[in-house]
Amino acid sequence: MPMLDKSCGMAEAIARIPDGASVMLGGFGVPGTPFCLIQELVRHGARDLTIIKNDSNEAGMGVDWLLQSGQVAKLITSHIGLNANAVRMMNAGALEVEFVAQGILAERIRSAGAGVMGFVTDIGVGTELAEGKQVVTVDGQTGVFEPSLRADFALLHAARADSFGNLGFAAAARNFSPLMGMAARHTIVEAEEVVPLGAIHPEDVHLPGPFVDDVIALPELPEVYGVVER
Amino acid sequence: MPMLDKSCGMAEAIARIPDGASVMLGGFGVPGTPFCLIQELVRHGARDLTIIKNDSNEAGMGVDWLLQSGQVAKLITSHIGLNANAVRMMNAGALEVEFVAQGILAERIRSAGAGVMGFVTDIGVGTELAEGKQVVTVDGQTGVFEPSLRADFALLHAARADSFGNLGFAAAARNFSPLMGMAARHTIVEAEEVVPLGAIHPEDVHLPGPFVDDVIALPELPEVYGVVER
Amino acid sequence: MVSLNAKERMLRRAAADIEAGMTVNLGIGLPTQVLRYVPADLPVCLHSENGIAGVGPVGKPDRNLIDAGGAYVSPIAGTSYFDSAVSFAIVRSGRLDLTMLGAFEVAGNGDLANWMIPGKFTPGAGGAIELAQKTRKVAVLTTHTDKKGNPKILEACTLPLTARACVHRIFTDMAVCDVTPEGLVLREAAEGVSVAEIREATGARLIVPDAPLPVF
Amino acid sequence: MVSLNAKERMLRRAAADIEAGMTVNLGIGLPTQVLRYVPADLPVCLHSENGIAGVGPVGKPDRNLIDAGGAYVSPIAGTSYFDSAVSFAIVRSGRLDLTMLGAFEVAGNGDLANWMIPGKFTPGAGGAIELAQKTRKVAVLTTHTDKKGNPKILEACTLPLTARACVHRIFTDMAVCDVTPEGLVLREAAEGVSVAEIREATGARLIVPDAPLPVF
Repeated sequence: MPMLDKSCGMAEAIARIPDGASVMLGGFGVPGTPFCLIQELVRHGARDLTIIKNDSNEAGMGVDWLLQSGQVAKLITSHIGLNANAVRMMNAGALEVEFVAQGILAERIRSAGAGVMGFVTDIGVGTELAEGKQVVTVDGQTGVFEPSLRADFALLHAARADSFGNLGFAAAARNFSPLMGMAARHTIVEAEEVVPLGAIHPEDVHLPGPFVDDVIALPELPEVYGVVER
Repeated sequence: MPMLDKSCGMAEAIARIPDGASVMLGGFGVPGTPFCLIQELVRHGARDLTIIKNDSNEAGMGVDWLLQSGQVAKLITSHIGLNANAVRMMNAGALEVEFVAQGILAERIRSAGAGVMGFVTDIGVGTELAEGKQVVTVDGQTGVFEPSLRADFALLHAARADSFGNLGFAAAARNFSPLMGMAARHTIVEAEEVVPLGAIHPEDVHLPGPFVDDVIALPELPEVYGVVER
Repeated sequence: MVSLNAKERMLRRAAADIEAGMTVNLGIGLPTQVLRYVPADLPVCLHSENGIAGVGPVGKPDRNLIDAGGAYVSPIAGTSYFDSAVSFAIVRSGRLDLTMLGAFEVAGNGDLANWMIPGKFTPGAGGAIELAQKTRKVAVLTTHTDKKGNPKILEACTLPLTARACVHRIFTDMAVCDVTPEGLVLREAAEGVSVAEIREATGARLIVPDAPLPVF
Repeated sequence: MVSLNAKERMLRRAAADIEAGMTVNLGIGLPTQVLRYVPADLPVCLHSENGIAGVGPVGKPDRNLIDAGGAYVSPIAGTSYFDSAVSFAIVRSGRLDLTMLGAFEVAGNGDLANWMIPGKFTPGAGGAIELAQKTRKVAVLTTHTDKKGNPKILEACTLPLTARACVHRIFTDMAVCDVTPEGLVLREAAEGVSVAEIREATGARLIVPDAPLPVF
């Protein structure tokens, strides 16, 4: 029984994203950020997007390209401190930012991927972070309900992929990527290397193929993926 | 900076388990069942245990040894259909069995490992499976609260471990093991092979060392781990 | 008693619903046997609850590689293994296109009972509940009647439900029926079986189209 | 202005609290610098929020291997990588023995404010909230006063809290203080700093034991 071939062209894959879509972007800092897919999304031009990403990269790279092109209506993130442009836009009212504690963001995304409605946690209880959240009391303990965070699309960067969409991530580039791949209705992956089916050992797959829809081989890595010189 | 050496003798590790403890056992059928640790637990003799395991193995092996020795007060599981002894004990009132749908069992265990209070799902809503569960309504949708399932101990079987407790599981022997290793207050691992630190590639670790407390090298695999002839 | 011929016809007909590119979970028993009638070159990803996507054929036993039913299966090119939480994430998040399950009883409205007979058979539901409730298309594969000749397709289930209104299609040795908003619709009849015989063997109200029925 | 000498003393004193076998998360800034004073042969597992256990020293840059602060780190023998959900599972399930964090303000009851200055600095909290709320032992590492000489240890925080009553110990250039059920207790004084000077620089009620204070 063979496996479906999910190889796809980059423009074709990104063209699926309509105005108003919610889009998850993998990455924590540079590692795992799908720069080429983001660049194509800028070219494609879909507007009014809700972007979900751990951080807003640094000014002039990654998600900042989408901010500068005015395609982002709302950003759901854990922090934007390294991107002065994002801070400026937020303060000017040009960008709605929803801040979520980092681990809660990860867990809300995973929770969507797990197909449950959300989870209950005591994180933030007793501080203003819990304000406005639905309170759930369990055996006398107070928690808040954190709803699952779904998205229409996830754009991921993988170190290696096979044509069925089994993925492997390098080192700390894994971060939010497998969670987002599970949580999105449609998952698009750019891979540094597309290897033959079976070349990734079944025990070493970081995100199984059933969660992945489109696999795009990157011809070469632009400089933005490299080490940041400070 | 070196890593802590968690190597331990089997008797010493299992002796930590007191009467009345809750104990998670990895495994789905034979693969992943920590037969040697279970055997040692029978020798150790702790009683009044709450055992949490996907299934009750088959009669005459694994968790059934604990049932037959009368050490189990309660079994939390998804099904016991392959173990006539477990069914008989349950029907005779000699064993309390709490049935949990398989994926809900897995998710309740993972939820404990994730350090949250529980999750909300629509699984079982509208059937008697939801009876007695706390109802949570989210945006007009009805769900039930599924509490995290913690345990005092997890006993796991790994294909390979390093002395810090980084684990790798073989094929379908992974199943509940990494989840239980995260959910237990104390995690004891029997490994077919204890490899040098660094021999498991950091990207291929299935359960990271911080979740593991004791690592025991199995001298050789008894026959019970082998292929079941039917 | 179902003739070997009728059973094979049912399995072959069910297999025809497995389409290229699907991710599929096949329950223990009859559903697993459907595989024999799926073309060898059809790209399909078989899922098993214990943590496998891309289940290969039953093969040389590997002690670490069973499917959820306990059969020794093999990997294929593109197989992946994962933990049980990820396995049911695939199920609950709607990644399974199709599941085929057995049934004790199935109702005309799609209610399914396949895990418990109070006082007789209470082994626990395993993964059936989530498969039934969350798979995009749930097909039941069953003999049309039980061993005593009583209908297994009922107006309402009498046994505890696995999930409500979850079944989309029923394959039996006599017929193919669909659960629709209008009710249970007879779609196809097995070769040599009349509509009257199907009605007789069915415990639920059955809508029979005016047009001639395809035969399988 | 804190003298280099006082800062080094503070870092060295904080490092002495890192014990063999601990899993530790060190915040960006001062806390990370504590590492320089940890004995090279002490078995410690450094955790980083972005998915690393066993963070090795800053080394030859690998584009895929940064810590949560963006520094290019290296693997060591026994390092593991995982996704962000597992990373915070380590945090929330109580596997971190110790975290050292910076502070804008810390209160005598252990309340911590270290992520937001309304109207001035609102970049989002990152992982600080969960680290502060769930680590078994939370230590704050901070200068005793701000650049204008105002106390950072207060009776009550004025800024939005990261977490309530989460801090166990405070290391500063002047003192080591513990949050106890009885209140904030002065444990140690930096060399050459008097109790009167510490009281003067502290905005919270401070319990000073009768016995002579150890000096660090």
